[in-house]
Amino acid sequence: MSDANNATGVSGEAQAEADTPEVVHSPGSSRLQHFVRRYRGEPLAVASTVIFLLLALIAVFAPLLAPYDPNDTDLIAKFTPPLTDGHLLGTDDLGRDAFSRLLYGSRITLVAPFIAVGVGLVLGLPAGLFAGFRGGWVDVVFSRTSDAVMALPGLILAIAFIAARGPGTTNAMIAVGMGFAPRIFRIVRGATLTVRGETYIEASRSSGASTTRLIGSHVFPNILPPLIVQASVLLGFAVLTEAGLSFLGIGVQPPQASWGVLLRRGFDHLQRASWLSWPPGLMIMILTLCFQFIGDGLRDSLGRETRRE
Amino acid sequence: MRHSRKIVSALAASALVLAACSSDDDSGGSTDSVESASSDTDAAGTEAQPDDSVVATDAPDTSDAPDGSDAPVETDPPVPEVQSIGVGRSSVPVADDYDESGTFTWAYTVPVTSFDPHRGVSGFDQNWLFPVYDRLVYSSPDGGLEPMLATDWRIVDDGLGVEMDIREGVVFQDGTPLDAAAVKANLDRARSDEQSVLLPVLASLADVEVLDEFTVKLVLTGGLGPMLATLADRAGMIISPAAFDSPDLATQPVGTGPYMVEENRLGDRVIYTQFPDYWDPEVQRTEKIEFRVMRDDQTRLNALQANEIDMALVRQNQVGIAEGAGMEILAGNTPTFYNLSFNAEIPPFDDADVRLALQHAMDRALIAEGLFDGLCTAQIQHWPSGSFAYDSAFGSGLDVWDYNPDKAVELLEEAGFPDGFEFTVIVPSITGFQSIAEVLQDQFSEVGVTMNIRVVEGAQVSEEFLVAKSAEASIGSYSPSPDPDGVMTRLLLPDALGNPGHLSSDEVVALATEAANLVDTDERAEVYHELTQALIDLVPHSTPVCMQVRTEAFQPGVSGLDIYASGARDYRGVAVGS
Amino acid sequence: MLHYLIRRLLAVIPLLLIVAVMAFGLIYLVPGDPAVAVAGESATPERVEEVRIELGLDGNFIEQFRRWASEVLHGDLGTSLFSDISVWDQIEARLPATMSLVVFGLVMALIVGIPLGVIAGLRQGTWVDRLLTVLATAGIAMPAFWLATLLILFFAVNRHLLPATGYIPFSESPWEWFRHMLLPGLAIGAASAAEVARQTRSGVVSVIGQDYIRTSRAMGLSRRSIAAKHVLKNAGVPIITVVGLQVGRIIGAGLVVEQMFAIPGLGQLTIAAVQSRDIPTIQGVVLVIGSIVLFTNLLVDVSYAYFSPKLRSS
Amino acid sequence: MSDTAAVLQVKDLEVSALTDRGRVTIAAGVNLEIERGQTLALVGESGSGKTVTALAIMGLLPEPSLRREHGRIELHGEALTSMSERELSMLRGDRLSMIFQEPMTSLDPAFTVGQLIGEVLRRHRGLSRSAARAKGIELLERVGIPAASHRINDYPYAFSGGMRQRVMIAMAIACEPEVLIADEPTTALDVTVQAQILELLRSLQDEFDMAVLLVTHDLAVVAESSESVAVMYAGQIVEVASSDDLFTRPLHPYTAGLVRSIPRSDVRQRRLDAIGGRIPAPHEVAVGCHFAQRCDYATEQCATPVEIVVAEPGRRVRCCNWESLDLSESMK
Repeated sequence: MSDANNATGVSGEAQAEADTPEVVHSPGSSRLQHFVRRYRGEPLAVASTVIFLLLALIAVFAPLLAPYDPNDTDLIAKFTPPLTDGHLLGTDDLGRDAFSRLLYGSRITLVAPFIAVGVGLVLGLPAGLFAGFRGGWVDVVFSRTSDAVMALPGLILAIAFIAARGPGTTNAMIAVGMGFAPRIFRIVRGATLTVRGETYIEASRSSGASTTRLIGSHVFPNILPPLIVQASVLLGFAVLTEAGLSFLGIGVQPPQASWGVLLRRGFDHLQRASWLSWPPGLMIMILTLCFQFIGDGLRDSLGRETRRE
Repeated sequence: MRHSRKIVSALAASALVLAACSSDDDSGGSTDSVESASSDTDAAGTEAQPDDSVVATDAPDTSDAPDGSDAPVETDPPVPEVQSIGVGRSSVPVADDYDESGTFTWAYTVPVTSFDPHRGVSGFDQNWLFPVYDRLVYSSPDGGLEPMLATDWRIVDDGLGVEMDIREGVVFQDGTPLDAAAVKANLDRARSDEQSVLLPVLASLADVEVLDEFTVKLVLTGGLGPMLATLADRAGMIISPAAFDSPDLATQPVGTGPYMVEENRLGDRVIYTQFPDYWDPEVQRTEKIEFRVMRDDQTRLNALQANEIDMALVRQNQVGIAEGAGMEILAGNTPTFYNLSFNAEIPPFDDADVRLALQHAMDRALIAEGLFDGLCTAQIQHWPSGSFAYDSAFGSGLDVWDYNPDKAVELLEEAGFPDGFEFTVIVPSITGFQSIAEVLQDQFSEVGVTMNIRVVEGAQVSEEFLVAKSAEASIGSYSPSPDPDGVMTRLLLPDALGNPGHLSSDEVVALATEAANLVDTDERAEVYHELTQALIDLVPHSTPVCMQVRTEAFQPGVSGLDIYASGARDYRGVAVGS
Repeated sequence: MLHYLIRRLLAVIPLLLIVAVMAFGLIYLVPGDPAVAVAGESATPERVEEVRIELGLDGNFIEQFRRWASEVLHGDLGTSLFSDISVWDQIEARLPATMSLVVFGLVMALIVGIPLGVIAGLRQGTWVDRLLTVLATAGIAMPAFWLATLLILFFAVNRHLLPATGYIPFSESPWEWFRHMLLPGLAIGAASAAEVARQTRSGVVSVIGQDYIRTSRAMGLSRRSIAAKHVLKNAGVPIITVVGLQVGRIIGAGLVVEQMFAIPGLGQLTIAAVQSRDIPTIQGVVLVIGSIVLFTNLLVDVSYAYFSPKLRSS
Repeated sequence: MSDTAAVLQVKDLEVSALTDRGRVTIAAGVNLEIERGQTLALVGESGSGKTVTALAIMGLLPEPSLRREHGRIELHGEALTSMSERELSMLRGDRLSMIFQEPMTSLDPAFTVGQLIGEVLRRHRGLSRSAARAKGIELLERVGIPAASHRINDYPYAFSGGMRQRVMIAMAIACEPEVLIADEPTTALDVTVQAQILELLRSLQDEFDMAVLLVTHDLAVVAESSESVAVMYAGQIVEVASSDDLFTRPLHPYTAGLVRSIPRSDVRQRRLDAIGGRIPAPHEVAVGCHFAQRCDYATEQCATPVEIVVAEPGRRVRCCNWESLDLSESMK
């Protein structure tokens, strides 16, 4: 599923880099308060952050919160409807408590996207800095490779990788991460180019500042805002991709169960126990929406302060 | 990467050496590893038997090459009646007011990989091939072998030869006549062409002689029984020699069957239309037949409910819904069963008490009833109740190996495992098998045995459990031929491919050999009943959890249907309502 | 203009080359030595070498790739491991279905996404804008296969209004083709329409703030003509960019939706291939899909010239 | 105020702005009149409210950030302020036109110059495509663009700043408007081009007997091309006078300060005088005279609100002590 929704052009110079970050100069600390003040002004983003933290807590404390052992099968009591016999969300096709499985499922569904974005960062960030700073043929090679990788939809890339390496969450998420790398690469490269063009870089470089110090003190703070925005949007897409792979049965493999797997199992028995698919489906949407709104909130509060006359 | 045919079959074979226990299925999102009937490994002439594994219900059929031991010499073996299951019917006689110009639309889970019976690597191709190719011998629904292209056959040279009379006046779909020479050409191609996947199946066929225009003689090196059954399947399909070398034989078959391929849309559907000059017009009850590919279970159910298709395989949990939507159910026993197998060389499975303990820790009845809604018959005998080898006095055996966790714990203590032990089972990545694994995991934990589940895709199961022999245990399903000897030679005998630990007992081997060599069914039945008892004493490395039941749902107007004991999905003579 | 076209065309070639290298490289991702995996564990060393040559894995990576690439250029994508039918024939048979989905998805994105995006952009900050933005975000967040199921249950199974499964080629019956494509197109198109709406909105918002829009109003042009001509044409670049991106997204989503509607597209072929680890077919699919997306990107690049004349001459 | 000759009248205009401190008045009590064929310069430093006034006249205030609180704007007695947006849009570009400061961004890059001009002509004069094109060429020639018949098919990026300003002027005068508002038309141009543009405006004004409101912060521009001047400071008009009187006999201290700060070639001067302090932000504006805190002649009385009074026929000033001040000698 091709993904990020910023208007980065597709390829070539003509792209409308709508989100090329404007250089922010104000000193660190006050910028943080400034960011917090503006972020608090974004209702949707704040609500999403709260929900996300709640889900993270649920994932961590799932064993305590889950009323039943998620793997306890009870074939006689299978397909019990919600709110009966002490099963808040009923039981699945093997008689396991759907609510407990939903709580445990949150663990993979919350971790998987971070693996994907982590891989994306590990690949995209250094490459972006290197290409941005070094320029020349390095930039051309890296940029063209990133354009080529972006030509392949995320799910196709994941499937090709799984075909070779075999199914499983980690393989799936590594592949999805590889699909994210180009998007991260473009942001980092864009920011690095902008910063490199700034005069004060020339000044500090001439005064003997080492490249790493340059990157650390000047480049990094400036690529952080767009990077965080992009990362949160990509987290949303990773959740959907994981659900897609689980639907196809090649993502998370049992006995592990993610919300995607629960949604798939819900489908298999849709007409007999339709309530099974709603909770995981809704949770996937809510989590994806959280990441989207957090992304929007971050973009508005971190982004360039447009001065209106 | 130029692939020569040889490589294709080699790759297919090695990557997918599917002995008994591997599985393939086709349910949506499941592994769809496709077996090949050829195997390079020259283990005692065994061949990779396409397995009829199932996702919680009946999967595509089996009988790629039912190579059971030598079928009884007489031409008309006793008729093992197929027990009714209490759900739907096992056969639907032809209605008298069917629509002669109608189209029968059927949805299946896997596309056809090739219309060349000799080279198609998928064990499911025969369902697509049945309408186009007649076979020398016809395997009737009740498992008997009846004439088809071979009108009659006689055993000669005391069991090392078969003379067959070829039906006269039969014409191929390209107009060329069928004669003994064409039959010889086919059998020679099937057993000599390097890319043929039927080589091992026809290993015991030494030569084919044309006695006269419509008589051939098959010279064998042994195994007469299995040969006749083999000629009832892909090995017996006769292709028009003129089409042997045509490049599009894989997509445009030329056989003698009742229907011709009018259109083959890759991965979507095949549309067959009546072959006007067919020799048995009585079975051509529809103008056209359309086989469509629908991988996902839910999609097939949707198509049935939106009456876009006449018939399709349904899973156990869909039977109720299909009936609720006005569909009728065709259901019947099959020789296929779910099984939990161990490598008896890897401790602690070398200890009979441990194996017996696990038998008592397994609640077969709950699994059959709870997981499969009764559409799976819990039993411990390896042959279906319809088979003559089934000892009805012994019955399901659930009393012998009853669900008794306390006894299991006792046995474990005796065997030196007071607080149980831990092992890992490999399971194909198909929802049905994972459900069984998860239930067994729960049941074994009651007796202190921790079973870890490792999910791999289909081909990997046989690769690790049977070839590499690295896995301690595996869960899958096994579908032998209707003849009981098939189970022995390929699963239970020491050198069987499906027996990585070579677990057996002299008594079992002796009884199995004796039964294989006998001819009269009643006599063989006696020996198999003794063999069942011998197996109980042995506590074999692989025992059934329950015997699968095939369930298909069809629109009320459809008739002329049968459940084939061989597991084949042959819609010969199907009719649709107006 | 021609110069710009040629430059854009030449820019695609290296990309195609990289996609081809990635597709070819897949075989090396197979754990262990691919030749051994093919020849089988128990195969003799000679056997393994024989297989290595057959699979074209002898010699160094460059030679292998050159040989594979030359075969590809002659239209030979190799043969699927599990059927006698060549990979290209398999892919060619499935292209019409996938392309139909892409067409339907794009049309949805255009006729639903763009108007909603323009309206939200023009009425920025109003409740209309907020409603449409949340709707669009929800559209992106909803898994396509869930929407597909609800559509099937509602329209096909319970009401027989539209077919629940199947694909009818356009050549056979345009009307049936349309009826069969409607539900899957809707299921796949929703997310694309949402994506396009979001992007169009931000494009319109940024254009409306421009000085030349104020000049147009000062010259007394009507609101409608300003929106239709000046705003849309200048917002064209970001809009056409995101529309172009939808092709990849739709083919990706097709993997799941095709299975639910039993549509014989590239998605079905890919799933079958991944489950039987049929690497040649996967390589072929990756190459074809990559080329389709790159070709679409080229079209988008070229269309930039229409939207920004400055580009045309550069 | 005789309104017989007046083409455009602004009566008691007040405009407010939405800031993070809520709604704040950024211009109040603005009264202006422009007569046919005359140029009124509206002078003030940036932030004085002059551009806001111009936008208010055109009805182009971007809601909700800027809003006209009250006041009447009349074109030949017709009240623009009571017209619907549709009616106003029929009028803009036809009888009342405006040109802007930034030529580089004020022309739509995606359309040819011919299309841009053609659009105005087709909208207000219903000309056919070919007629509009012919008139377009004529207009381009009129505003001094060479090889007009070829350049009409060029896109804005192909024109220099000065040329683009000429195109904008061509669009504005296409329908021979009665009033032309020019918001700092030359600020973004270099000096030589500035003079040409001002000369062009002057000649167009004579040709169509147009009333021109010239918004600028540059007194040099005022001296050259306007008959009368209105000086704005912190949202208020502080002095209105003929341009000659303004430079010779400014009545308001702020005006005097402005005039003194013009570098004069004809007089040897020591150091340029600058007015101390800075312009108050809208919410910091005093109740009384807004200039009091920076005025050298401020008295207590200046703390009370001061109205603009007619000092002489055609001259107004908003300073309570204007009579007692003699600012002329400081002009020497």
